[in-house]
Amino acid sequence: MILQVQEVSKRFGGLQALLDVNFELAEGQIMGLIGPNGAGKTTLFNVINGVYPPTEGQVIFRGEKITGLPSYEVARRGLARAHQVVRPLNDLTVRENVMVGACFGRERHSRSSAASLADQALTQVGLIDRADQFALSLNVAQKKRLELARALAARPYLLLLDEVLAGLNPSEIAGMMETIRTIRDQGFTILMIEHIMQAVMSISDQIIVLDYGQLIAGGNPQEVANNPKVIEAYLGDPEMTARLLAE
Amino acid sequence: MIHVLPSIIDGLLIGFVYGVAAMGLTLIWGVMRVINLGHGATMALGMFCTYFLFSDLALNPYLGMVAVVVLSLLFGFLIYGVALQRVIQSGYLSTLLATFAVNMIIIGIGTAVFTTSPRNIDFSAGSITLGPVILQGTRLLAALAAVVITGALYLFLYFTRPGKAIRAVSDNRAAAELMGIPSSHVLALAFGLGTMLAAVAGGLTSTFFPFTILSGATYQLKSFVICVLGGLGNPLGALVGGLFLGALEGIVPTFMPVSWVPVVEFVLFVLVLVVKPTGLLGAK
Amino acid sequence: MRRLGLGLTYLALVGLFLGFTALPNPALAAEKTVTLGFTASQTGKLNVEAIRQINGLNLWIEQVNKAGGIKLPDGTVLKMAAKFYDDESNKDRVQELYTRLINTDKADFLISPYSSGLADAAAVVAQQNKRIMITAGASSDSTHFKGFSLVYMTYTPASLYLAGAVDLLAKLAPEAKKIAIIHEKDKFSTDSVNGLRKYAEGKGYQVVMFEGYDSGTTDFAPFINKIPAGVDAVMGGGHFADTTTLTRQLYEKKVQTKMIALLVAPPEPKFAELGEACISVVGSSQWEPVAKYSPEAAKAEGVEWFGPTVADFVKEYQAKYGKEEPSYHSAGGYAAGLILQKAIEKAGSIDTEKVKAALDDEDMYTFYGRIKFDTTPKAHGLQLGHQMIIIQWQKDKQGKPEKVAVYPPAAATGQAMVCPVR
Amino acid sequence: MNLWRQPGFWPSFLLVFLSGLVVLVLRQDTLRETAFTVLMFIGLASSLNILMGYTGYVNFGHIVFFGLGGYFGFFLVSEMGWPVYLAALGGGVLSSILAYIIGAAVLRLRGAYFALATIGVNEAARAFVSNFEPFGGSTGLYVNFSAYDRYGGAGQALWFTFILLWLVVLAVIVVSYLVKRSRFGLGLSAIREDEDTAMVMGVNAPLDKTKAFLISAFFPGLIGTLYFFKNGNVEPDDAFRFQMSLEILVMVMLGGKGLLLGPIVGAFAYERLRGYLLTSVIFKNLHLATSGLVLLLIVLFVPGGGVGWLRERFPKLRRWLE
Repeated sequence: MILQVQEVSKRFGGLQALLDVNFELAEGQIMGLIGPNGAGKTTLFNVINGVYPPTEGQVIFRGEKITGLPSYEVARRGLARAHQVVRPLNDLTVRENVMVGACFGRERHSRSSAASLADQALTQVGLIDRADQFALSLNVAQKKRLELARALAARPYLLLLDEVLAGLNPSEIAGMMETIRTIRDQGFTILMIEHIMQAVMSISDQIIVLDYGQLIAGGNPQEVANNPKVIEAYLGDPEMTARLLAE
Repeated sequence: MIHVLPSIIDGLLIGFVYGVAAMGLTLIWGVMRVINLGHGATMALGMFCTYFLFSDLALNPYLGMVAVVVLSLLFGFLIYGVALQRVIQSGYLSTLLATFAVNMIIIGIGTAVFTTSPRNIDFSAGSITLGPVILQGTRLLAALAAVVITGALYLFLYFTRPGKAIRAVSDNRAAAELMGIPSSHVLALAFGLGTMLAAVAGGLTSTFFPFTILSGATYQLKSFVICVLGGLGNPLGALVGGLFLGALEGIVPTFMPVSWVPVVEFVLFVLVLVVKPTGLLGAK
Repeated sequence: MRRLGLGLTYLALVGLFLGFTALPNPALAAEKTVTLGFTASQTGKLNVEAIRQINGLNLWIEQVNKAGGIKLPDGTVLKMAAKFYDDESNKDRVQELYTRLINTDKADFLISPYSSGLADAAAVVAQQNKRIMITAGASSDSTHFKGFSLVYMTYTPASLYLAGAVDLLAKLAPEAKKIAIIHEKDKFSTDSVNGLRKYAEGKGYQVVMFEGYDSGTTDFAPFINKIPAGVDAVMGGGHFADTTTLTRQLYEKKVQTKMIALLVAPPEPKFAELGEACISVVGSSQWEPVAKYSPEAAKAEGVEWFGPTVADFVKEYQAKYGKEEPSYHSAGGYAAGLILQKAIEKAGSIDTEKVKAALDDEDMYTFYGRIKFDTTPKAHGLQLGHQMIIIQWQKDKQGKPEKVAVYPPAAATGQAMVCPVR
Repeated sequence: MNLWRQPGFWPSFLLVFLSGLVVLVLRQDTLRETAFTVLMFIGLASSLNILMGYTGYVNFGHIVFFGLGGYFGFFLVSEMGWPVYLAALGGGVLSSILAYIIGAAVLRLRGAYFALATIGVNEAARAFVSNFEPFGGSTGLYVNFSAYDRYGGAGQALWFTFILLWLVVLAVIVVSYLVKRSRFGLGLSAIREDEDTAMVMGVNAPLDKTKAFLISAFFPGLIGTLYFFKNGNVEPDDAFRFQMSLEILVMVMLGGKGLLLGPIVGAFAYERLRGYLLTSVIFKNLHLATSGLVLLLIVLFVPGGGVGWLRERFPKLRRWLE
């Protein structure tokens, strides 16, 4: 198992954001994390990669306890993340943005080797033409790709993707899906939060469902889609689910 | 230890005036996220304004304060329009430097026009003796004026439409804008009010301390300390912080040399910032 | 470059000298302008005192030039010219400007800016560049403990400023024991009160409070509140602005004591504007218009007299600058000029080394008092000859504040009084 | 990295190198004094730039390291009799140690809160030193004039100090450039743009910004020692002048923050402008107001500073104007 999340809870003041979350992720898989808005998905990501420590519970990454480690330590151990709200380093060029990932990620490249790694990652996400532009000048879709490239350049064991498809148009989504598949084929393990059901169902090996901070279901896409609890909490309408799966 | 009491009372009286100055600073911060480095210079202008009204027009300094209020409010709008409006969205460094530039301009012109010879408002309101405590009339009146001004500010902020708008923006700027409060007017008003409070505090100070155009710098630093003690952005906290600082200035000298007071003040300032940036009063 | 410049000046001087001695007509004496460089605080916190000092110096320059300049034995006539900048009472500016005065404006001699801190900063530059500097308006002893050899002091050193006040206290209130000292924390005031403390304790007084305030302080309540009850004298202060405020607040706070003796401000005519608050306040002055120095007295002591009499100085000063009597700052400015004039005349040259030798030798009486310098390497240039006059503000017949010289008895124009009940 | 092949390095280095060289060749005292001030501000502004420009932490108390380091270095010269170059090094090291301690506390704050805290640190330091007797309290320390003798007299000592300052400023330029072009520098840029994201990407922000703070504080300590040694004395009010701290900041903004050339151009322009205003007949009394107006115009209309504006205007020049 590359990632084990054990009985993780997170409380903010009076708000119970996560409660007793347990799951495991095997190497080389794509796992989808779904759930309604405010279910605690991004919070779970934040706990996993050390933005804040869990109130209770453990996170084990590649057999090592990483609970409570600061996020840069987690990143060094081979866990990279692309944010839901894009956060490019505006005053740096696109290439420099990606180099940060390569320099400070798992392999800790020197500046010159990071540059070539960055170009590789940019080629892979199709942004190489813009390498010398300032990140500020990119459009939303390009910024999403930049997020992905930055995470990739860190050469992580595990990628956390937080809604990389949100805000993209259908053709962009198709392109991005393709990119994610190639990434998986290169041996990266992926944990992704996604709202676009069709996409997450088709790409994931495993899916877990979060509702009000609790894990209510887990399994392959088929199982999850047919789980009544999930349907009740999230998908709402069984017919709709059937239609989705059929597509 | 007989001198503790007069010391604390003197400190508290001056603390009210400190508090008014700090309220101006904290109001501006709360609403605009601007640290106004021109605050001290504005205070000095308030001092000069009161001085000239008193010496040239023979206007009682407390009556003169009304003129100071009007003039400084307008002056605040002017500064906002000229120096801040354009950069208000560009982050704190730009606004810091813009207000610092305003500070330089005021001090520069002030030095050229008024020179830096100390001036004195030769106004005495007598003094009251209560046992071991001798209270100077001017300080007592200044403290009283400070209370009145705080009360007026409170009424304004809580019971008038523009006042409520200011509070709304202070609490959450993005949300207030969504709800259609004309933010830019509110910002100008907040800056005007902040400037006014500074000028009034300066005017009150000038009734008992001599001053030059450079005098504001000390009070500006004290205002920073007070704002942080009381919680940045919290006007009531600023008043309490002012009293706290005043009392501190009264108490500390009773057991160590007076010259150590600033060391205590600024160390406390940094500690509060680091340990409890919401201020001594603020929620964690 | 400077060496070269000096060398060229030399050559030129020598050339002129040879040229003119060869000429049959001695009336065509060579005229040379001697540049006096200094900075003055026209702005900044010390401008009141500084401007008076400059007035005194300028009066001297005017008079020397009107009298036809300083004539050297070789027939050269030296005319004085001032070159000055505003130092804004700022030390950085002082150092930058003195370097400029020496190297760019080619000042031959330097006069210090007003106040010990600024003079100290300027002295370093003067010494580094090997120029003679007469300090006026500066009385820190410590400036002269730094190994300078070209810096000469006009004022009585700070450490002796209030010694006379202590002596006066002993005479006025023999039972007095306790002294509270509140002083500005600058160089001059710190030197003064350290000297005062040592002197007072040596005389058996007890210093029950010793506190310093930052320059620019306006609120003295914390200090005044700390004055223990039953103190016999409050002493200290600093410069004009802060000391005036301190005096006012001492009055407003009804501090009861036998004597209030403060630095710098009391001798100032403007001090009278404090009205009731200034009554009985004692100060020490480098000089007062009522001073009794005279050529006869000098002769009695066997010391040479130089320059105008006290009455002439006061008259000329008032003629030039209006009604106000000259203060000791003005007198100090003028005296600095006299010190230099005497030395140049004696040296017969403006060469630094020669003038320095003449200054080391100088011992004279002027309207300003006696002038003599310490020449030991340890405290070179420290003023040894000059003495302070103690003054007190009292009410005249109309009830207006009036300045009276009260000590030493030889200079006194009236009797000292104990601080009245407030 | 081979510095000699970097186009962004040369203009800055040569500018400082040549201006120092010109002064040494001409050997004029007045010119040296002016150059000393300008070089000093270049050094201070460039070192501030490491924290402010590269890392995004706006330090209003940069002068505290100039003051404390300078005080300590001066103490080593005047009380312990150290030679000035060793004492300067001592001042620099002390500054860095203090930066480590102060940084541990205040670097946890961000944005305006950090800026405010640095103001407090400066004032606390000034108040403390003016009460601290080993450093001479409020009247400060001075060197006996004979201290200059070991350098061949005062005149020579001033030249010697100037050369030391020149070397220090050249070192600031080299270090600034190396930091900027290094992996560490890339991490600092990431912190500047978005500290949380930088951390998620693996940048050890707490450590890296502390390192930047240490480096940034080292040079003012050196420069302070040299400056006070040149002056012959040091006093609290000279050492911790808040106004000077702000001026350094203005210089960085004037030239362009985050750029190697920015603070150099900014310091030079600001100093020369002030020098001009102070001696000009018309502006003499209004020099402060005029400087303020210039600053306001820059903030309002050219926020990237002079060099930043050039970079934007002429993209081709970018590789030269780092």
